[in-house]
Amino acid sequence: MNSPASLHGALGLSDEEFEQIKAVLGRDPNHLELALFGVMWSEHCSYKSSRLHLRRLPTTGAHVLVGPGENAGVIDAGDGIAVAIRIESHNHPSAIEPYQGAATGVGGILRDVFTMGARPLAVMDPLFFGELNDARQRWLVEGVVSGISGYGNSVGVPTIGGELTFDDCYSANPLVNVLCVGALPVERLVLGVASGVGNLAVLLGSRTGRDGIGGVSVLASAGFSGEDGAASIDEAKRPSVQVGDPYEEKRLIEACLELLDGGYVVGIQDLGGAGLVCGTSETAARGGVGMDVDVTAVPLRELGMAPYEIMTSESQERMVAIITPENLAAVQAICNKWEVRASVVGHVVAPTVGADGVTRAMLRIRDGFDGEILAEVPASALADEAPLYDRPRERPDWLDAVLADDPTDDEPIGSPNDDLLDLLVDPAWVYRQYDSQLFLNTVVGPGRDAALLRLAGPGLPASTKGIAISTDSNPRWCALDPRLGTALTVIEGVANLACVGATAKAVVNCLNFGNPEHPAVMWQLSESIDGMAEACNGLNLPVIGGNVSLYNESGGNDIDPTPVMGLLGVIDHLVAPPPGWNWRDGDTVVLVGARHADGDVPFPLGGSRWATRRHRRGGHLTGVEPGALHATLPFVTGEVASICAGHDSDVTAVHDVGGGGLATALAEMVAVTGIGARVEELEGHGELFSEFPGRFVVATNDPAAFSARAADVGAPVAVLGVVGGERLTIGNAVDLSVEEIARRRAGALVDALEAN
Amino acid sequence: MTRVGVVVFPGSNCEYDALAAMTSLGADAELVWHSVTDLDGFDAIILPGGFAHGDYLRPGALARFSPVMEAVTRFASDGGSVLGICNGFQVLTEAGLLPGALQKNRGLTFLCQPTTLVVSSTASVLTSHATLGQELVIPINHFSGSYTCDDATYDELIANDRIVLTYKENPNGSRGDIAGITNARGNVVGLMPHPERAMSTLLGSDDGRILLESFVTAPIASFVL
Amino acid sequence: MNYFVIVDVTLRAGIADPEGATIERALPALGFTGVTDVKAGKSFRMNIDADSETDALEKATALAERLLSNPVIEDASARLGAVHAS
Amino acid sequence: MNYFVIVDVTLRAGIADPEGATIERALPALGFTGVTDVKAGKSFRMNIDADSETDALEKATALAERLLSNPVIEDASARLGAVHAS
Ligand SMILES: Nc1ncnc2c1ncn2[C@@H]1O[C@H](COP(=O)(O)OP(=O)(O)O)[C@@H](O)[C@H]1O
Ligand SMILES: [Mg+2]
Repeated sequence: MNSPASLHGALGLSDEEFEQIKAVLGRDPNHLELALFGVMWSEHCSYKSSRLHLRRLPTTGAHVLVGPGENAGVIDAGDGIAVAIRIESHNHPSAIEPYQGAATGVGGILRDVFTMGARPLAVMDPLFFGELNDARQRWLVEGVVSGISGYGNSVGVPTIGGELTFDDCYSANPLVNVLCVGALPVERLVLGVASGVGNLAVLLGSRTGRDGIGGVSVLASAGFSGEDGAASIDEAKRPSVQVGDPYEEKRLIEACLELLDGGYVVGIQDLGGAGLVCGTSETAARGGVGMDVDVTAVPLRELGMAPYEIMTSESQERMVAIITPENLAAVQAICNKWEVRASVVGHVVAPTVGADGVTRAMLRIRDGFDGEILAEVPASALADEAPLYDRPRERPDWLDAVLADDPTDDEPIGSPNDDLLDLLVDPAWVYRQYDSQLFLNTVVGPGRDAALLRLAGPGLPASTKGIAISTDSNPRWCALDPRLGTALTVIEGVANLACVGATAKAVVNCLNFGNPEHPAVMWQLSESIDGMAEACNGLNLPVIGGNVSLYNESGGNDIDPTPVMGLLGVIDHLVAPPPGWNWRDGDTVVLVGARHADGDVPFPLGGSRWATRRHRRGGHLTGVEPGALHATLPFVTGEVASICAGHDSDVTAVHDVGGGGLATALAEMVAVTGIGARVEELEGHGELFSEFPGRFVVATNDPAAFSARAADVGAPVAVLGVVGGERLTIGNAVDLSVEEIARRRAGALVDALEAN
Repeated sequence: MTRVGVVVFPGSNCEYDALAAMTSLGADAELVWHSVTDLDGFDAIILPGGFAHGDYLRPGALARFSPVMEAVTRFASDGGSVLGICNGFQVLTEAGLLPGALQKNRGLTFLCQPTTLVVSSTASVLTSHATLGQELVIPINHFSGSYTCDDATYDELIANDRIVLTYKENPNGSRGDIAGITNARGNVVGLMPHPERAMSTLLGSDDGRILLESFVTAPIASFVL
Repeated sequence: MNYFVIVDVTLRAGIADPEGATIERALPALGFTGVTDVKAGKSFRMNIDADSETDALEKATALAERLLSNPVIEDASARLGAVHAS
Repeated sequence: MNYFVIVDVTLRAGIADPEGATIERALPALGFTGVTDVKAGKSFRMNIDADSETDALEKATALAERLLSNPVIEDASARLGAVHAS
């Protein structure tokens, strides 16, 4: 275990890890080397607790061009266009400085995507906060949302959707995840690889300051300042918050894309967590070559920075490009045009033969290219050979009691009218702050089931294809059953894509969990990964990337398991908008998909928003009957895709049943159209509010024809009622005016934020 | 064919959208880097939306010193058509080509949403094809879109029919619900909403077409007040 | 010589200040009473290489008026700050 | 009594200041030379009803730290301004 009394302990390395480092080097590491291992072998960079489990995910498919392990996953979308996608968390920085934490999260995910040669086309932002009944939560929400808005809008990438969850388990540990998709001509795909001895590593972008070096700043106060040339101990106490500069990032994007267009770059890599040591060791390790890095060549923002600070700084808006020496002048010219700083900081060198006779590709940190060698470490030891942990896992013993405390049989309290009004929240206050339209691609923006974009952009081959993206999570489900909860979340994502006519092609995920040293958390993580694998195998979906965020805890309490699924879908011919929720007077409302959940309980309420609002957090989760699912999903997708291709249809509206259940889906359609509906009696509050996925509310003006088409493919259809009038009535249970539904939904978030 | 130059400052981000809108209207449009000092051969110039120079200091404050702005000023005084959309409008006010200033929105948040605009003057290169009182659904996308000016300027704008577009429901606290104004000659127009984002029903609205069609044809029809 | 100069930029009287107004409205709920007329402004700190204090202030004033403020809505003024440590 | 108080908010040393850096980069092209270390900050002016100058400054400091700045990245300080015309 860590012994914080030791320097390696203070750097987050265990005694065993320290021994392993000595074995790798065949000697004791010096302080700089120890710092490099400290950041590269951190949980954040090395995935040492999760990597073993992530191997169980399916990652291949004929259309997968790049799977997990690179900066972003990439699929071939057809028409010569590749789509890159990645999701990441910026949870802990956002808890300290919500604006900058969220802003730098956006900046980081954009770099992961344009590193692949893709122009970033859209961002999504799944967000999780505590309940809005205290001022700190409101400060966090306003800060995070304005940070995403401030950075994303300015850098010029539309934010087209996300998620917004309020639950007390996040009050001390908010979650800020960001997803980015980009596109590129297939032939321009570049990877973060350094190859070619004699090539140069050029650092592009911002000067380096002491941003985000909190972890290694112990070196300054550890009494070694003399040796490393660090400044006084006071320096260690200076704030390490990273500040984003979207203007620098915008110029960096344009410069990098121009460099890639011109073919001037052999490999390119963003500098995110762990900064320069990560960027140089990863590119060198992937290329099987060594790299000499001159710390004195790195442009600095502050005086007196020590080599360990320069190498591990997380200053934002920086990239490393590997280029041939002949191209240096051309690279400088493009960077000058975009006012982007470009400095040669590294030389690609041949692997060297060590004293033991073994040939290794070494990362050498030097004081001047011909100067003293300050650190010398095998690049792959840093990048790929971090220890792997199979941490103890144990199903928590409290779970049975929680499962047994099932709200499904709870007597309804009061009127379902009030329950329904309570569940309606319009997140428009959030997404109105985001530019969601830039690039003229946004066919369906934030606020609906999935975002839908034309697959077009500067430099892309012409195409009428579209892509759809949805981010989904359900920590309430996953707290009860992380395996089934995660599987259902994947299904919910696919259903969201179906609503806009897109067929799911790939998944990325961000696994936000508690402390992996708690066996219950490791069990949740492992179960969740298995659930994702099962669902993805069942739906034939590759997982092409993701991110794991652990230690989301406070005061010993772990957050509920929060795996966020990012679903990427493709639609082949997009010339007309999908029907959306726009039902019309006189339409017939039908439910498509299994009417009942799969099992003894037809309408489970465990983990539902209805139950959670009543502080009932127990109960069983039930799955969906696979047969109905496999007929329903492609059927709905096809119906909508046909409309998007410009064909006439009797279908006027499609909305999947998600959080808040069937009653909420109906009320949302009422709210956005201003048109009511008369729906038949449902089976009690269970059918009103149960949330199991894979079901759709569809409005059609020719129910006979629609039902016939559904029957042809075996998709279940049940007629629920008719559209029209100024009220939403559901049997004798719900009777609300259109006006009240719209007002309560529009006001829910704004009122909570403005409450003092 | 009308030759349209779309000026790109570092930090601009709607330049490709403006280019696409112009091209879809049959114009011969190209990007013009902000260091260019000569706009000969262009019939019309667009300053597009975005965050020129990061909007640092104030939106438009640094962009107005870009070399191209002297050329834009000459181009405008020679009667050339100039359109500033969103950030472009902010640049035009900072550069003194249009009066007033654009302050932060009343609600102190960025706003991206559809708005209904009312055409309140047709005496400009942007609105000559529209009809007075016509309502157009066009999105806004800005943080600093609240138009401000002193009373004398406001009276002058009213008296000379220089308010070209107003919001039906004021989203940002803009004085007199102003969404767009023109100079005295009608050849320089700035507006906060984005007509280039309203060119196709696939994307929600094509009400921007009538405005940009006016703008593209105005130079050929040699618009004179 | 190097002079440390601060330029203050404030909104001109009569120009709406939604930021100041919003802060003022939020104060009572946080327990701050008796605070009125809140106005939000900006400041810029810089080192100016100049021959004298007067020269430094003149340079800063020119900068303030030409660049750092928008005279349509803002007032700007320059002052010398406490000596800068460098 | 009413006191006119100014709260200055500046970025803490070591925190990146992209706005200041961008302004600084733009200056030579505008003919301003010899200007370095430009830092952008905020200021808030207000009237505070208090028993004494000390009391007014204390209130302003509390306000500055709780509402007007984020101590993780910003420093805030309060000072008395020239008497306000009211
Ligand atoms: N939950 C996950 N599922 C699949 N792949 C993952 C997951 N988490 C991380 N990965 C993959 O591991 C690689 C390393 O991730 P990370 O260290 O976050 O990248 P970076 O160095 O760019 O920050 C990425 O390619 C990512 O796609
Ligand atoms: Mg990366």
